[in-house]
Formats: sequence, structure tokens, C-alpha cells
Amino acid sequence: MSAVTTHPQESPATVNALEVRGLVKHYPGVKALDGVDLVVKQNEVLGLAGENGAGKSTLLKALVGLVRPDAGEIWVRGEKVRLRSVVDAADHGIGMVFQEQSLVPNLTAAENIVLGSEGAGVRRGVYRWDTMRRLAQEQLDKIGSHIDPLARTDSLSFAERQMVEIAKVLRIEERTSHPPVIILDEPTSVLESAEIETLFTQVRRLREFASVVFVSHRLDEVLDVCDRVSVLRGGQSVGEVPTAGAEPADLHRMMIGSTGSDDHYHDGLAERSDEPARPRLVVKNLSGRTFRDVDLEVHAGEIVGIVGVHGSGREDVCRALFGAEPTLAGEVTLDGEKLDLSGTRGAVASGVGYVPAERKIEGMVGPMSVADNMMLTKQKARCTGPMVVPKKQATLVDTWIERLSIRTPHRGTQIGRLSGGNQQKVVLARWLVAGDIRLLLLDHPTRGLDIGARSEVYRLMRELANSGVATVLLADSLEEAIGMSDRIIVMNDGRATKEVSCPSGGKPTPLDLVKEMV
Amino acid sequence: MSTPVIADPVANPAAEPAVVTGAPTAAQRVTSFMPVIALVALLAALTIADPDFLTQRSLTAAVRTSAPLVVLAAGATLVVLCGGIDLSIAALCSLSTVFFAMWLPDLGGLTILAVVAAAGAIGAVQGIAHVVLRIPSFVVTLGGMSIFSAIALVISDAGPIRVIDRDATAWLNLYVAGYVPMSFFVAVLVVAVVSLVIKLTPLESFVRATGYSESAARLAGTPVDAVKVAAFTVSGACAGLAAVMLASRNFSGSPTMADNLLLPAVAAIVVGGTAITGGHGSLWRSLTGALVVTLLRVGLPIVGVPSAWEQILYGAIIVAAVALTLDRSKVLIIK
Amino acid sequence: MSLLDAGPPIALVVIFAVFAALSSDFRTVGNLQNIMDAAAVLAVVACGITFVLMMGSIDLSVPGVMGASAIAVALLVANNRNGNDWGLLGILVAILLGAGLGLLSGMALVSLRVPSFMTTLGVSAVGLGVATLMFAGVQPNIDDEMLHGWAVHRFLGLAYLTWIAVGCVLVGWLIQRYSRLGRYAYAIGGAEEVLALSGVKVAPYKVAVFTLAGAFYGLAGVMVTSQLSAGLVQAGKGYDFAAITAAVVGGTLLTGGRGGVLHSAVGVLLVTVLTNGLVQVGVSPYWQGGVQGLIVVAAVSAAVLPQRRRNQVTK
Amino acid sequence: GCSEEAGGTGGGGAEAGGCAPEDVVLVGQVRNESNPYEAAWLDGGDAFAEQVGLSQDRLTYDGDSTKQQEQITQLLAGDTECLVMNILPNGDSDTLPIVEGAQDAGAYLVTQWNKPADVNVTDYSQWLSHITYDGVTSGQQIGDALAEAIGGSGGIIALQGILDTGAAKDRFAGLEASLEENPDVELLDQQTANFSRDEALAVTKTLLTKHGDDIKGIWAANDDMALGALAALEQAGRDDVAVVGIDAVPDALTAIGDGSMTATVSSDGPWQGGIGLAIGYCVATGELSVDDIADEDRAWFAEQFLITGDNVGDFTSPEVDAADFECDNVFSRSQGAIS
Ligand SMILES: Nc1ncnc2c1ncn2[C@@H]1O[C@H](COP(=O)(O)OP(=O)(O)OP(=O)(O)O)[C@@H](O)[C@H]1O
Ligand SMILES: Nc1ncnc2c1ncn2[C@@H]1O[C@H](COP(=O)(O)OP(=O)(O)OP(=O)(O)O)[C@@H](O)[C@H]1O
Ligand SMILES: [Mg+2]
Ligand SMILES: [Mg+2]
Repeated sequence: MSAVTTHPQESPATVNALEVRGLVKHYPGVKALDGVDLVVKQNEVLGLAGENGAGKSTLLKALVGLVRPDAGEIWVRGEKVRLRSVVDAADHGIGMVFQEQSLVPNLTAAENIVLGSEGAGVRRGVYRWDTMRRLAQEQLDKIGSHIDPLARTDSLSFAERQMVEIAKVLRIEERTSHPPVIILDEPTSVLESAEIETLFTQVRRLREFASVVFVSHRLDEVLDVCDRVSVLRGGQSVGEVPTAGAEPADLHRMMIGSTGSDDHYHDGLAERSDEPARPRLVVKNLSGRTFRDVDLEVHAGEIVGIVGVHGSGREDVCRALFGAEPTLAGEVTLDGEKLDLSGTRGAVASGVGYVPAERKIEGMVGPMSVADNMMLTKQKARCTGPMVVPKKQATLVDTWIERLSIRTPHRGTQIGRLSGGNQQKVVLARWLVAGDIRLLLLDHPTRGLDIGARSEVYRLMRELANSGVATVLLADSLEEAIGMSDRIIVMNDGRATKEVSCPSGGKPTPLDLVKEMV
Repeated sequence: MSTPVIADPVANPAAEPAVVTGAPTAAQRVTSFMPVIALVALLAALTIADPDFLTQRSLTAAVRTSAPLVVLAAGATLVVLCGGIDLSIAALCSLSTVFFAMWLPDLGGLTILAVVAAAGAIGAVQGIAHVVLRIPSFVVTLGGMSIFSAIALVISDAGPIRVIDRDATAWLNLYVAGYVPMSFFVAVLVVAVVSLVIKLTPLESFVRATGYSESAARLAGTPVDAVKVAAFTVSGACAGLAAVMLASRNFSGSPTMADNLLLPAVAAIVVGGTAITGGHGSLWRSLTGALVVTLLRVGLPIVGVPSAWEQILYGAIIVAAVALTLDRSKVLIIK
Repeated sequence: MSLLDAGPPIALVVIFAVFAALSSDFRTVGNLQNIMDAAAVLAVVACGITFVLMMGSIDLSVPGVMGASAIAVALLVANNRNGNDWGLLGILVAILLGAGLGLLSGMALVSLRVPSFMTTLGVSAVGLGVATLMFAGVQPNIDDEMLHGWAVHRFLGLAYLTWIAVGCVLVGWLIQRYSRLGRYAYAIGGAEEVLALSGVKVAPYKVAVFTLAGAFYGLAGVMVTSQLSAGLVQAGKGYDFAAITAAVVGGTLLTGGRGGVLHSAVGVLLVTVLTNGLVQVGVSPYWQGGVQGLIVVAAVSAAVLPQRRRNQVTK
Repeated sequence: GCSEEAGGTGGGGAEAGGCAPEDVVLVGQVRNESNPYEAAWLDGGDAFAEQVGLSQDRLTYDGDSTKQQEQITQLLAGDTECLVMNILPNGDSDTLPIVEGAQDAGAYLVTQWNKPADVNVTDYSQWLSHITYDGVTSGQQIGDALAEAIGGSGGIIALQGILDTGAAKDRFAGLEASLEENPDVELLDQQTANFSRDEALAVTKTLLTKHGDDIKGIWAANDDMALGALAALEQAGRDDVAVVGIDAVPDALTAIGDGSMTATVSSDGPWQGGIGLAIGYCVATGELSVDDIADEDRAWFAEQFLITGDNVGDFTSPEVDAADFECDNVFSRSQGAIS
């Protein structure tokens, strides 16, 4: 290969921090990586964009030794390497924040931060808690986090845990004398705007002495924080763009290989009938452990967003409406009938659907097939009498795989092997297969979805709404809430404090909402 | 309410041709046959140790012997598939032998049904305690184990009760087609019926989803609690049926009769390759596992392995058998 | 301290108070000493098994390991079977034998990737076989004054063996809190896959935990030999489920990542107080097991009651 | 269709006496080899086998009733024509299926210790004999010895065996009989320690704190429990309590020798291991015919001795005596038929 001979390793000044050539990785039925090339220069922030399943995580995992590529080469600072493990990668100065959170919940934040490279924190196998705390504090200070290092990780909020992850990966700095390469796989998908800002400050600080690879499905973020963006499609590199002057639409075009629509909230599809429909969902004085006296009405065909900061109680309201969180008082009716909230069964039977935020734990059953996951709730749809009819199931599942363009080798593939976005589509499809859904509760339904998939989910939501489904949406971002909702309820400290009308054409700005939220 | 209309998706430019099917690969097929391979290997080894072991009479005796264990293990497999464990099966089986012996004079031919129903009901009570009180099944059934033993001791006045009327269970001692002991036939029938019911209905997804990820199953609206209670009920009923087999074989019921079958039954489940963590496995695997365990229990001493070495070999072989049968692609973390 | 941690101690106090109210024999100093002495062996076993349970594994090897070490120590210290008189060294060797059997469980777990349920069940059988081989039909009785004295001599009212158990709990607690082994065992129960992602090789720690547990069981076998002045193959009979019960009653979760040595120590006391109390109160021997089972279930459900949540997973 | 018998062969009592001595297969089965009494039993069986130039197959079943049945079933599925079995059934309820199995298969069977009272040996042709010790008598003998040791009055506690065994029940009945004779002896408490040394230790400790100095004696249903009780007494610093047991295991004899234990009753393990095989061998080889065995020799109590400090020297090393196993001598230790 000529690239090897022309590799500029002789001139250290221009040597690349990381270079990937022709990386190939097969999974049964999938070519996750199909000859990917990638260059990460010294002191740059490289964005990595691509649809769900494009191979981003696989590529990055190869860079930290978690995935053994079938072919191809990885060069670190002009030196060809073989990465066998995370430790190996760390020794070469490469560290990663994983897409799915990877902290040990029952250890302290400090232990998680130093895990695997305790250094002076452990001497001869004995813990030195003070040192460990100090080491962790140093890392937390770097990112300006005020988390108590000795707090148990499972007592922290999602966003705080994400900060711990970032603090943890920054320990790479202590490990090598070389400028490190730090990989962030969708670090912002669970953060709020203020936290995202902190993170970006940190990423910019990192650029001073390190290289960063940054993955996000929010293309505006990518353009904001990165110097250059490399785009993957179907396991292949399709090009690079400098971010200066680039538009999200340009990136999107490269990602999908054709022109995408600009109106990805599909506002045009929104149909508002003017006849005053009877409200479908009526919630009166609902109280639970973390919320109190919540009133809420959702009409058939309406999308109602609930916004609020962490701890506002909106997730619990959502779970309560599905019978997955105990309520202390209040009344909930669906189309005038009292909803049985003593467990999830009652809600499901009444035509309520719920898509949880923690997809991996609560949304899907990893080792089961796409088909089984899709049919888990609406068993009747694949049965004749008490019997499952494989033919019926196959047709139904394949239809929905196609309708939602779920990228899976086969309906029998384990869902755990799909990319995050495709997993989410299967979870959504679960509520749609029977066509009897009346109320859909969506908790962060687009978390981790690429822009195309997200757009499809939005269109799906619109079409469901148009066919009469009432939707409660806990959006991933304020923009999404505004873009999708007909009305927005603001929650604060467990109470619904404000209702903002949000009709097509008369949308509030994010700032308007933020004012109400704090 | 009609199915929402969804437009055709935009053409999928990077879609790779889907050549893959959901059918198991050759390697997966082999792993699902591993329990049988382990069984055959063990049989071969025993035959080499003592050529007389491989006779029709000897094999018939072995499968006849295994029947209660097969039934016990098959029932408990359901609980294990749901992610729990049932430690009470053996004690419940002992208690059921006492029931059987006590009720037989009054109920006659109906006793079998009555015992199976009673044991099923007791299993259901444990299942309900487990899902309502939210205590781990390990604890509930550990408690159940000692409670059932105590009840059995008290009602039997701490002694065996003779079964005088052997007619009610005489059919269990017949042979199907001249060679297959009826009790084993019944055991296989139970495995087949339960397996089929599960396989052909949504129960399979319910059970596996509950075992792999209970919280996801619950949030998908799966009747997790009902499935668990049902699993415990079947497990209890199977303990009752095993008790009928044991009592008919021993011509008596006794408060400690089956107590020692707990670990062999659980070993049978695991040797069959069912994941003790739930989700993955099957009743067929447990059937094979029970045969392996039975062969080890009776085969080693019969071919002349001395007592101390018998235990050492037993230990080594069950570990080796599990190493062979466990399908690790379905069980990511081995605890 | 969370409610889960507080439940078992409260249950212990309540049960203790109930028995004290019901029986004057129960609330004597002598009986208190007796309870502590009776808890000693179980406490040592529980120390070991707690580390295994913390990892989310299970250990059924107790009967085999204890049996092997009990016979081994009886044959190594001064005894009626052979001329050995190794004293402390013999005790050490017996403990090492226990550790070795634990190592075997651990190695089989990580190298053959067989679940601990099965490897430890297998190792238990192996241990019993080895013990039976060493037993060879003639009961070994110990003449070693020191080992024998551990069960007989008292310090501050408690037998030496009881102090050894207290020492084990202390050491176990220190290991759990201040050693990497202990914390990693805890972490493995919390999220094993994450440790691997962080570049920690889990396998050696798992093996080490089983080895450590085996050493505790070995010591427990030695203690039983000391109490009975004789090496019994059945020295560990019943201690497997008793120790698991104690650990679970104390608040250690079988799914791992929760609980600890102190929790288990409370559980051991609870179980021992129950056994003792039921005899003192005069419950019929037929019913004792049943009543004990009932109270264990009740205690655990009372302990989990305050922290029950909807959609919580109970396995 | 269904049939009664697998594969045809087997069944039916083989004509007694048809076996050449070298064709006889001797099998001894006990619970386990990890206690001295049962290990000695199997050794006794070996000794007899050697005497007739054969070897004994040693089977153990870990005190697991099911496993015992499974082993027997498997054994009987093999060649049974000249099979002689000397079996220790795990409990009363385990005897009948073994007997019926042997009867159907035509193997020669001798059982010991456990037999339901209402099952008659004479109803079977292959079940040659059932031998046991009179548990009521032994329980009573040691009860009396205990009463004497504590001077005829005072409190005692009883450690019961596995509750659902005939031995435990008979022995306890013997104690009750003894208590009637000794009205001043009071049974303060009774608990089960399941024939186990370890459990006896714990239970005794608890009872010692419960009843304190009221306890003058401990009645244990076997020596293992008596030895556990002795350990508990030592740990409690008590040397004023008399202890009695049953079985005459070597450690108990030592304890009686040095005065720490009061009495036990002999059960002669090596003899038991040999005698069952001997009876079977004699019938199998035709030296003895089942029809010639007197009814009172089909189910009988074997001779037993109360062992105290006075006569312990005579019992310290039980030896098998080849003469006991001669065909015309096999019933010489009979104390009469089981009533
Ligand atoms: N362990 C695995 N086994 C089988 N297939 C896999 C495995 N991991 C990934 N794949 C497949 O490889 C492809 C690339 O997945 P990858 O996770 O790299 O996508 P991604 O670009 O990170 O997507 P997302 O944006 O959704 O995170 C997908 O088709 C996925 O199904
Ligand atoms: N200063 C310290 N010194 C020693 N260990 C500490 C210290 N701080 C925290 N730890 C360890 O970190 C763990 C988590 O601390 P925390 O007290 O918050 O948890 P916890 O809920 O009490 O857990 P647990 O009850 O299991 O100990 C503790 O179990 C403890 O072992
Ligand atoms: Mg990804
Ligand atoms: Mg704490």
C-alpha cells in the first residue's frame, strides 16, 4: 500500500495524532466498517457524523481496543499500533467516553474516576481514600463540577454521572506524556444546555494540548465545537468538511447521500382541527412522590410537551400516567373513563403507550429478537386465538421494519446488536403494530437518534397525532419541544407552573421557556 | 381507532442487501445439541468403564429412575427462565408424598390430581408472596423449604406413611411399547406439553423478557407478575407429580423423601445449559440435564467407582458438562 | 445509612426483645455468651460468602471445603491417627487447603466460564471426596492442646473461637472497605462490564475472591474441628444455606453490589438468636425449622418494605 | 401397548442354591464411608468376602433415600442371578421398595436396622432376613444407666435422632420406659440433633444455658450426639453431667474408658457388614435354604451389650470372627424374633 511509504512519519511537526486506514469490521450480517479512513490531527477537535448504524461507535471502539478490526491499520503519532485492550489504548494516550453510560453505580464517584488507573490512590492493594478523593477532585475541578467525590454514583443525576465520565476520561492526561486523544461518543445526548456549555468549554480547553473526537447527532453542536467534520455512511468514509462556513444541511446531505428536508419537525404536516374536541386525557390533582397537584389535559390529536429542569418531576408524572410510578392522590381519565394506574397492565389495556428514556435497561430486551421486541406488548396482533402465527408476525414485523426504515439484517436479529437509533425505532414500533393506541407517553424518544431517524420519528409522531393519538412529549431539547408540541406545560419543583400555547406559526422562543423554568 | 397511516420511508441509500436470515447458524445449532452430546459422551465413558452398563435393561432402569428428577427440574426450569429460583421444590415434593399417602385411602384414583393441584396451589402461594411482597424468590422459597418440611413432619407425625393401595399408581409401572417406562413417558409428556404451550403462544416472549430484563418487560406491559406466579404454580405442580412418582415407587410417603433432590434438580437445569440468570434455556435442556445427573448418580457407583472418588468425579464431570453445554453467546456475563 | 441497611439491625433488636420478654432463660448473660459462641463458625463462613455474594456470584462449596479442611487439620495437628504434630502450621495448611479449593472454584469460573453455582457445587463434591479419602474409615481425634483450647478457654466471657470470629469480621470489613480486592468485588456486583471497559481485568479479582472465601471456610472447618475435638467429613453440612440465609437476611443482595461483611454479621446474629430463642421458648422441634423460615421471610419482607418501588426488579 | 415388564428377562425367584461360589456377587450398601461405624461395616463385609475368596462391591448413598433407591434399581437391572445384597435402608420407608425390587429380580437380600413393623419378611422368598438391635431395650438400658449415674434423681435432657427413623423413635420409647421406672428422674427438655455431632454441640450448649445446673445427665440417641454433648459440656466447664449414648463407636469407648462418658450400647458394625452377606452367600450357594430358615430367624434382634466403665475393655477393638459367618452359625447372635 503506497500510503505506508508516503506516510509523513519522518517529519514530526506534521505528524497526525491518529490515523486510521482501511478499517474493516464484519458482524454477522453487517459490515459495520467497510474500509474507513480517518485522520485526527494534533490539537484539533474532529467531529464524526453519520446516521444511526453508520459505524461511528464501532470505529471508535476499535480505537480504544474494544473491537478487533478484521482488516486495516491504526497509526498513533506516526507509529503503527495494535490495540488489544482499553489499557493498551490508554497507554497510547487514547481514552473514550462511551455512548451508553459506563460507571459502576455502587462505587463512589471518586472510585469511578480513577477506576483502572488508581495510581497513588491505591498502594499495595490498599485504598488511600484521601488521596483518591484528591485525585478525583482534581479531575472534577478541571471541568468545574461540584460533585462530591465520595458520593455514590447511583445517587447522582444522569447529567452529573456524565460529568463523572468526562472527568474519568481526562485521567488519560496523567497517564501519558504525549498529547492524548480523547473520544467522546454522543456525550451531549443526555445533558442540558448549561451542562453542554460547560462541556464545550472543556473541549476547547482540551484542544490546547490534546486532540478530541466528538460525536453528536445534533449537527449544530458539531459545527459549533469542531474544527473539522468527518462523515461516515454505511461503514465508509464519505468525506470531510471544515466547519467554518458549513451548514447542518450540508452535513446532512453527506450523511444520507441526498438532499434532506429542512423542515425536520414536519410542521407542515400538523393538522389542527378547529372543532373543540373532548379532551382525551384529563389529569386532575395528580400527586406522587416527586410531583404534586398536577393538572393536565391532552386532546386527541394533540402533542403536549412538558419541559422542566432535572428534578422538576416531569419524568415521574409520565411514568405515573403509565402506572409505573405510584400516585398518592388525583384522578386520571382517558376518554372519560377512569384509568387504572395500579400497574402498567391497566394502562396498556386502555391504549396507553410509553417509551422510556433508558432504552437499554427499560426500553428493550437486549438478547431477544427485533420481532419479539416489537410484538412484546401487542401480542394479539401476531396471534390467532392463543397461538402465535409466525407468518402473520413476519409480515407485520417486516412491514414495520420497512415503514420505519429500521436497519437490521433480519427480523430475527437480536435487538441488542442494532445501533441505538434503530433500537429506538423498534421500541416505538411496539406501540404501533396493533393500531389501537390512544395516548402515547414519550420520554426522550429521540435520545441518540440521528437527524434522519429523528426526523422520521417526528413525522411518525405527527401522523399518529393526525390519526387521533394524544401525545405527551418529554423532549430531548427545548427546540424539539417547541418544534413538535401544540402546547407546552412547564414544570417546576413537581408542580405544573405554566402553560404555553405553541401553535404552528406562533411558536415561542427557547428563551421564553427558560424564563418560566427557573 | 384506525392504524395510523404512515408514508413510505425515504429510499434508504446505504441499505445493504439483507442476505441474512434469522435462522440459527450452524454453530448455534451445535450449541443447542451440546446437552445431548454431553449425555452421549457420559454414556460412552460409563460403557467403557463397565461394558455391562450399556444394556437395554440397565438403560430402561436409568430412565425410569430419572423420571421424578426430570419432572422436578422441568418445573423449576420455568422459574429459572423467569429469572428466579425455586429452592422449595424438593421439600414441597416430600410434603406432597405425605399428602399422597394420607389422601389415597379416601380419594382413591383422584389422589394424583388432588396432590398435583395442592402442590400447584402451594407453588402459587409462593409466587404470590414473591411478587406481592417483592422479596427475592431465593428467600421466599428458602423459607418455603423449611416451612414445608415442618408441615410434612407434623402431619405425618415424623414418619413414613405406607401406601397400601397400589392400584392408583400401578399404571406408572407399566412400559410403553415394551421398553419405555411409563413414568419416564409421563415426564417427557410433561416436558413436551409445557414446552409446546410456551413455544406456540406469546408465553415464550413473556417468560424470556421477564428473565432477561424484568423492568423492560414490565414497561412493555407484559404481565410479569402473572407470568411469575404461573411459573411457580407449574413448578409446584411438577413437584406434586414428582411426588406421585416417588411415592408409587417407594410404596410410601415420607416427610423427607425428596429432600435430597434439590441440588440434583438445580444441577440438572444448569447442566442442560439453561442460564441460571434467566431468559435463556429450555425444558428440553433440563430433561437432558436430568438424564446426565441421573447417570452420574447411579452410573458411577454401579460401574465400581469407589465412594470418595465418585464424589470427586461427580464434581469434575458436572462442571465439565456445563462448560460444554452453556451457550455463552446468550449469556454475556458469567456470575 | 439507608433503610435497607437499617432494617436487619432493627429486626435483630425486635426479635431479641421478643424472646427476652418471652423467656427468662433467654435473657441471661450465660445465654448471651452462648449465642455469641454459637454464632462464631457461621460468622466466619458468612464473612467469606459475603464477598462472593457481593460479586453477584454464589458459593455452594462450603460443605466440601469445610469438610476437607476439618479432616486435614485433624490429621496434621497432634491426633490419634498419625504422628503429626504441626500445631499452628497444620492449621495454616488446612486454611490454605480451603483457599486452594476456593481457587479451584474461581479458576473454573473464569477459565471454563461456568457459572459459580455449578463450579462451587462441583468443588463441594470434590472437597467431600478428598475429605473422605483422608478420613479412610477411622475417626481422627485431635490431641493438640492449643486447637482444643480455642473452644474451651475464654477471654472476657467469650470462647477464643468467638474472638477469632470477631477478628474475621473485622478483617473482612477492612478488606471490603480499604482493599482494592474488596472494593472491586463490590464493583463487580455493581457493573462487571464497566470494569472491563475501564481496563480492569476482572478475572484475577474473581479468582482472588473465591480464594479468600475458601480460606475463610477453611478456617471455619478448623474451628469446627476445635469445637468437636475431631475431624468430621460432615463438618460443613448445612453451613452453605445457613450462611447464604444469614447474608441475605443481613441485607446482602444475591444479585450483588450491595451489602457487606457487617451486614452479614448482623444476619448471622439474627439467625443464631432465632435458633437459640426458639429452643429457649420451647417451640416443638418439629416446628422450629418452619417457624424459622417464616420469620426469615417476614424479616426480609419487613426490611424491603420501606424501599419498595413500582417497577423494581426482584429476582 | 403397555406391558408389565421391560424387555422380558429378569423376574421370579431363582431356585435357591443354584450358584457356584465363584459366581456370587456380594454388595454392601451403607449411607457413607465418612463415619467410622459405617466404614467399619463395609470393612466387615470385605473381611467376609475375602474369607470366601470373593470381593464386595461397596456402595454408599450419602444418606439420600432417593439415591439409594436409584442405585438399587440400577443394580437390579444388571445380572441378578447370584446377587447378594446386605443393605442398610436409609429409613423405614425405604425398605419396602428395595425388598420388592429384589423379589422381582431374584436377588438375595438381607436388610438391617430399618423396617416398617407391619411388613413381614416371611411374605418374601428373596428377602432372607432382617436384623436389627432392639432400640427400645437399648434406649431403656442407657436410660437406666443414666438414672443410676445421677443417683436416681435429677433432671436430664434428651437428644433425639432423625425424627422420622424407627431407630430414633424406638430408642426414645426406651427412654420413656426407663423414666417410668425411675420416677425421680425428670426429662427437662428434648430436642433433635439429627444424629449429628455438630448439631448436638450447638443444641446442648443452648440447653445448658436454658436449664443450667438442673441438668444432671444427657441421654443421646447415638454416640455421635453424645460426643457432641461432651464437647459442649467441656466448653461450658461442666464435668458433673453424665452422658450416655448408643452404638459403641471407638471415640465413645475411649470416653467411657477415661470416665467422661457413662454408658453406651454395642452395635457391632463389622459383624453387621459380614453377617448379611454371609446369610445371602449361604442361601445362594445352596448351603442354606430359605425354607429351612426358621421364622424367628427371618426378622430378629441381634445380641447387644450395655457397655460401661466396668466392661469397656472387652469391646475396644471389635474383630470379625470368621466363625460367626459359618453357614450353621449365622443366626447365633439372635436374641429372638422381632416382636
Ligand atoms: N456487537 C455487534 N454485533 C453485531 N452487529 C453489531 C454489533 N455492534 C454494532 N453492530 C452493527 O454495526 C453497525 C454499526 O453500528 P454502530 O454502533 O457503530 O453505529 P453508530 O454509527 O454508532 O450508530 P448510532 O448513531 O446509532 O450510535 C450497525 O449496523 C450495528 O447493527
Ligand atoms: N472516607 C471514607 N473512608 C473509607 N471508605 C469510604 C469513605 N467514603 C466512602 N467510602 C466507601 O464508599 C462507599 C460509598 O459510600 P457511602 O457511605 O455513600 O455509601 P453507603 O450507601 O453507605 O454504602 P454502604 O452502606 O454499602 O457502605 C462506602 O461503602 C464506603 O466503603
Ligand atoms: Mg453509536
Ligand atoms: Mg455506609
